[in-house]
Amino acid sequence: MSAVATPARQSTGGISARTVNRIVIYGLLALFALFYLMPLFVMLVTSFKTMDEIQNGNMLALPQEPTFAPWIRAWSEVCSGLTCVGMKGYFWNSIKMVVPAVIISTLLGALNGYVLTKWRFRGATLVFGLMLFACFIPFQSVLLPMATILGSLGRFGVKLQNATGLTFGFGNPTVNLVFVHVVYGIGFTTLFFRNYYEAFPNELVKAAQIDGASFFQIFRRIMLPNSLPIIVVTVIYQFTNIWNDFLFASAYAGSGDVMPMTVALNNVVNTSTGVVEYNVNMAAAMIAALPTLLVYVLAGRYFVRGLMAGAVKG
Amino acid sequence: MSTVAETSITLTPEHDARPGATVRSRLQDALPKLVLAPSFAATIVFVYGFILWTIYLSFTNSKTFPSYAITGPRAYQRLWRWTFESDPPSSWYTSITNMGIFGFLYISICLALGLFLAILLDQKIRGEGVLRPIYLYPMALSFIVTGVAWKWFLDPGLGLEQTLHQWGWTSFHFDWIKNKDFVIYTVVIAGVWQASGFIMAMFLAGLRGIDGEILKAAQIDGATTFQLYRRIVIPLLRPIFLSALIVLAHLAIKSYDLVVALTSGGPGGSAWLPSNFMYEYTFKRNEMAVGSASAVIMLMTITAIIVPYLYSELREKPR
Amino acid sequence: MLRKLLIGTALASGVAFAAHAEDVKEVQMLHWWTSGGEAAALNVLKQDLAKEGFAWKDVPVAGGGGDAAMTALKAMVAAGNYPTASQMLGYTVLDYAAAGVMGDLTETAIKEGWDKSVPAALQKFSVYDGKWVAAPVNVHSVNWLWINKAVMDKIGGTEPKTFDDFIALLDKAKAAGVIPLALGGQNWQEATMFDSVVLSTGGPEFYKKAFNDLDEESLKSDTMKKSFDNLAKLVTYVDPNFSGRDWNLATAMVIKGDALVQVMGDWAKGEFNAAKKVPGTDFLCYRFPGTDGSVVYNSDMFGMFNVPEDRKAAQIALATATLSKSFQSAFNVVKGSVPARTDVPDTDFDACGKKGMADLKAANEGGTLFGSLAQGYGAPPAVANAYKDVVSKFVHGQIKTSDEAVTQLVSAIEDAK
Amino acid sequence: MAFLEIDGLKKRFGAVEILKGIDLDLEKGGFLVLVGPSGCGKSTLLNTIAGLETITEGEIRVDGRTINDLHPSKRDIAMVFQSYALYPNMTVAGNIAFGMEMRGVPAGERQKAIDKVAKVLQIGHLLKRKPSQLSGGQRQRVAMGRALVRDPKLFLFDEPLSNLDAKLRVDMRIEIKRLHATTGTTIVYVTHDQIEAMTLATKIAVMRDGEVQQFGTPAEIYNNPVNLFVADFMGSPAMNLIPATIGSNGSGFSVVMEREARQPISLPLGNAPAGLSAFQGKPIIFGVRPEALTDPEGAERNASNIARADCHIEVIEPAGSDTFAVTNLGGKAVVARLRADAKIQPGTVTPLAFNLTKAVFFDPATEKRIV
Repeated sequence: MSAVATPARQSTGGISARTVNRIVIYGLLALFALFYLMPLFVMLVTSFKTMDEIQNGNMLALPQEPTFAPWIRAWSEVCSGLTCVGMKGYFWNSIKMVVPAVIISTLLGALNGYVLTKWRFRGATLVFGLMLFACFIPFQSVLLPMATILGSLGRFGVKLQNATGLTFGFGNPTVNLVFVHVVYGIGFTTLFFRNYYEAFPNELVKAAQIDGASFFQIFRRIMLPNSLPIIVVTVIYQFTNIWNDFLFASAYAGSGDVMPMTVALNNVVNTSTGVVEYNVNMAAAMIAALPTLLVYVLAGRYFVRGLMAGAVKG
Repeated sequence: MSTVAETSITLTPEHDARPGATVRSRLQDALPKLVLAPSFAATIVFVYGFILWTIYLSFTNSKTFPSYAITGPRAYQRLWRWTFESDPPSSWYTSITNMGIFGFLYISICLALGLFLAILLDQKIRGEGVLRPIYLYPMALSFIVTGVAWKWFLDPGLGLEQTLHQWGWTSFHFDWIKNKDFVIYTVVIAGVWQASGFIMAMFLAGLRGIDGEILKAAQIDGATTFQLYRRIVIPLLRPIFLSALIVLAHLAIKSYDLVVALTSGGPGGSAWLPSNFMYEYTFKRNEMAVGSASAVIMLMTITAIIVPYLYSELREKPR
Repeated sequence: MLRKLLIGTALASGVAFAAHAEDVKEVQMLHWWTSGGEAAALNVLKQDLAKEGFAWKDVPVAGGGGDAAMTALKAMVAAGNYPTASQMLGYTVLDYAAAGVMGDLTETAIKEGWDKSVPAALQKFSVYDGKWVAAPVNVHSVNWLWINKAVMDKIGGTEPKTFDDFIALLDKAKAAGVIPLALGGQNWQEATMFDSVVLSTGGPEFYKKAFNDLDEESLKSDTMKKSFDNLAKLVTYVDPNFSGRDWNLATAMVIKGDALVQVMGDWAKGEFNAAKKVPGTDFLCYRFPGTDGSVVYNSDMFGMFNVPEDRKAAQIALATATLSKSFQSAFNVVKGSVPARTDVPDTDFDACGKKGMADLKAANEGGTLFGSLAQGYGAPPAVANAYKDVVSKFVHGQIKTSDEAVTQLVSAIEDAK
Repeated sequence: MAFLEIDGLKKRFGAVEILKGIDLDLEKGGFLVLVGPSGCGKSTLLNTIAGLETITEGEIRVDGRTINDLHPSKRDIAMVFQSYALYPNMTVAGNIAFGMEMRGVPAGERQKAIDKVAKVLQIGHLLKRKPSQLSGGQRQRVAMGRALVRDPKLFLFDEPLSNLDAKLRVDMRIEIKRLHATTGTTIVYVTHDQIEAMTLATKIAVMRDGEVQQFGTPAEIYNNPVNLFVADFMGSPAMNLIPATIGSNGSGFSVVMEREARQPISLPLGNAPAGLSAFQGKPIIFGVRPEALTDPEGAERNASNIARADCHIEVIEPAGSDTFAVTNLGGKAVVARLRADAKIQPGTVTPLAFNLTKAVFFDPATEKRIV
């Protein structure tokens, strides 16, 4: 722990200097907390206001007659396109896509990091460098070629279906999204795990080898159980990124039955015409953001710990 | 000790080299590479393959759809010409100058603010557990979620300016979002709001990882708090600066929805970033060749910045 | 968990395919009509189809006036998963038709008599290479003024007939302390207003030559310069916060009486309708001064894709229902636009709608029906967006004089052609 | 036939040769210590025996069986690591049993084996703890327990004591020695600490730059170093290596050492090695261990060849059991080991006794010993 001694500890001025110091520090921290909270605050108060109050009142004012109606509407009535079932219907769509994508990309990242640090081979660094640089590709420029490939996979799925009666997920929009997010997520997950495993003692792997553990046994019994901090970081990172993705989701899974939360929210919020129900929009936005918010708030403490454990090094 | 020898556990008899063992051991040797192969292959195809595809398209006459007849570097010639059209500014000129302003401010403010908050939060603060998620949560939200709130806040008729006017400070003016010369700074504000907490967490982790004895030694040497941070702590955080730089650079380059959600492109397109340019030309204006060329230039710029860093970082730790 | 999910989705899709053995009684529809009034209007079509036994698979992608939807469409087409139909605008239909991904509705069109009832100007976009590839849903007209009647009465204004009248009216409003002109400072809104200004300043012939034929002489003429000067005059009447404002917020300013007038397409009427305002008593609809007799239009179309045989029946049903007189009437009453065929009775329409229909008919017959450049019906998207760039930069001051604006317009359009 | 045989072992990483042809053998029940400065290849050599690193050339045989290409787990070895390498996520019992678990040993048998080892190493009360809850010494014991439970043909130790404090290190050294004595297992042990090497080994291999400099019993290595490096490396305080020349005094040779501001010392050599004759009048390195350079009263009584010379004492280091005196010969600080109660003051001139029976001579050019 660094815990740099507060200036007061060395100052000879005694209590008053220390107190002033603390007040300044807490004041600054509180000020920034306000800055960070502001948009959330606006969204929250707005979501509890009536439309009248929104149009005539102050953005920052607390609701005079708080109402839950916007939340109820957003949850169960609001329309995305012609389907008016509220946001609740899209939760499961998102979960169905996010959970496998996060699990697979994290697992692959862990395996890759394990190979790249504990089973180094000639060119391993180059392989890692190439995978890392891949994180920087702008997604807009892969949208179309990826669609082409997904399309061919889909047609392959139809052939499979004709032959075997099952598509094995080829051509399924949710599976497609999982695939895309895994492909463009492994760069980051590999980076996280590689940096973490870089500091992981080699001798443990050697000892396990002598103990007769196989490649996968070492991974499952030795590496994974000792990777909790970095798993937390990776899962949080992947979960938020994938949950919040709009570009791929709208392009590959735009139809109502598979549409993830963000696309639905966009359809609710981004109406090109018509009366804008800001309170409902805000409530819908809050609902869509709830899982990621929850993840950050609940796992925030482990997040910093995980970062400490190696994710931020080089 | 002989007691242990007596128990002499009978192990499964795997000592002898059975026929086929060499094949198996060869498979064992190849296993790590086999495990890595799918990820690597996917990266090669879906990233580098697509980059090649984009480069190819930038030399064609692709409009709405890809066309595969090479027609020369016309797209680059246009971009090159636009690079120097500053008055009135071409969209490309606006995009790249904005990238310069935004990239510089966004990265430097995030780093400075992140470090500053991390240092404050590291002073044995009561309520750290409450403050940390408050600083961190913006990273969890997409701008589809927060865009409207930000638009409101920055709008002089609805947001901060109006609020302060209502509270009696009528001379206050904050209309950057309406001003073609200042709108990019509002993008910086929102961008900093989103990412600085995350950077704070990275620095906080770094601070917590510093060996306390070094600090004690420095204090005994008579360093003031300021000197302590400037001369000891901050230099020790160097690897974190570099990681944070990578994270921020990648976020800055991908900042597309930020501009759209906040400003819809800004007055007269004055808030565009290169990613907006690329999207507009590829998908909206049906000038896929120009869009591809701009993507290639973006990638080349990233390469010029990131590759030297990757090279030095990955070379420093040979084994 | 994961395995279950994967198998689950695989099974689900398997089951879906199994049902596709014969004709698929389903239409897949990509659109960006997600807001209340539009969605309600589209729902009419959904129900019409449901009566005939066709299911409606909704693919709504809102945002950017169809930008996000068009991106999704491009991805779908690249993947080879054509939707049954997609909402599309003007030249985009032709682009997709040229790429060979559109279907052929000619048989239905002839049977239903579309070629006679749909205005020729619209057929330019719905027919490619002699084949019907799209079903027009409506005709919007952009050269309208939307005026708050209470404010108009208060300042004692009358319908402006010329551009100078309009300026005088705006001055009156300014003197009375209301915001004269409600404008949303987004490039398409500014350019949409400029469409009307050019038509008003240069007349129908000039508009056609400059903005539909892209005639360079006209584009760099003094008339065009004067048009920019007129635009500059109008911009002096907007409030300082106009930049970046959504169009419906500008409309709301007129509805609430904060502003006198908005220059906007007839989709603005949907906002007045939604606010329960009545034309003639609460608000007034006039043609943009000096443009009466001409109609600058845009039109929403349902582009029909080359779907597999087993989906063609559903597609034909969709197209037929779209252009049926009953749907055309019901839909456009809600949407604020006018029917895409000229033989629909105007009984259900309000005063503004009736005028719009009459104007369209007259303009169609008189050859004064022009595509809106701002709305993508005057020229392909590359040109249209270059045009919007120039207008917007002029409004926001990156381009400082009308001389410079004309030069920029010519070179930008030349560049984009 | 020896139990462990290493023939012509080479290891290359790309163009760099880490091990340059190692030949070693060890009898059953022997204790081989690989010693050398860091980077000499001793750990690599151990890793190749363990199978943790492949070899480029050569052969390793254990009990007559070539194990070159066997997986580490099939070589019937156990290894104790410098960092102990205890699996942090498992209990002590889990750590000890992991290898058996991997081999599919039934749970009941595993428990029996754990109990036995725990009893021997007195770690029974720790079995349920995690490694993070153990002290350094306890971890060391657990690491040994993990190795012992396998009852391997060959034990490998990779600097097992270097992470312990000085006192614990001595205790554990004795423990290992006792373990070796009671079980009679064959051990290969890597260390950079020459005291460990001397105290534990039955055979020592001194390594440098990927080559074995000398291979022999501790006594051989100590008394008859083959070259300057071995002489310098083994022993603490290190052997005095003094630049000198060989003179002749009619009846035999003498060794002449320059001194600052004084007459050179000339010591007559009674039983000079034969090779020395070629060096007459030429410079050599004269090697004498501190314990062979004492105060005349403390000198070995029955040594056949003792020479005296007056030396100027610069520094005195009383170390309790001995007193070390530093003088300057041939331009180098030379350490003499005196009795604890020797009455010598720094700055004085005192006669010192050189036990020339134990002296060795090196050729400065080849650094090899002159025999």
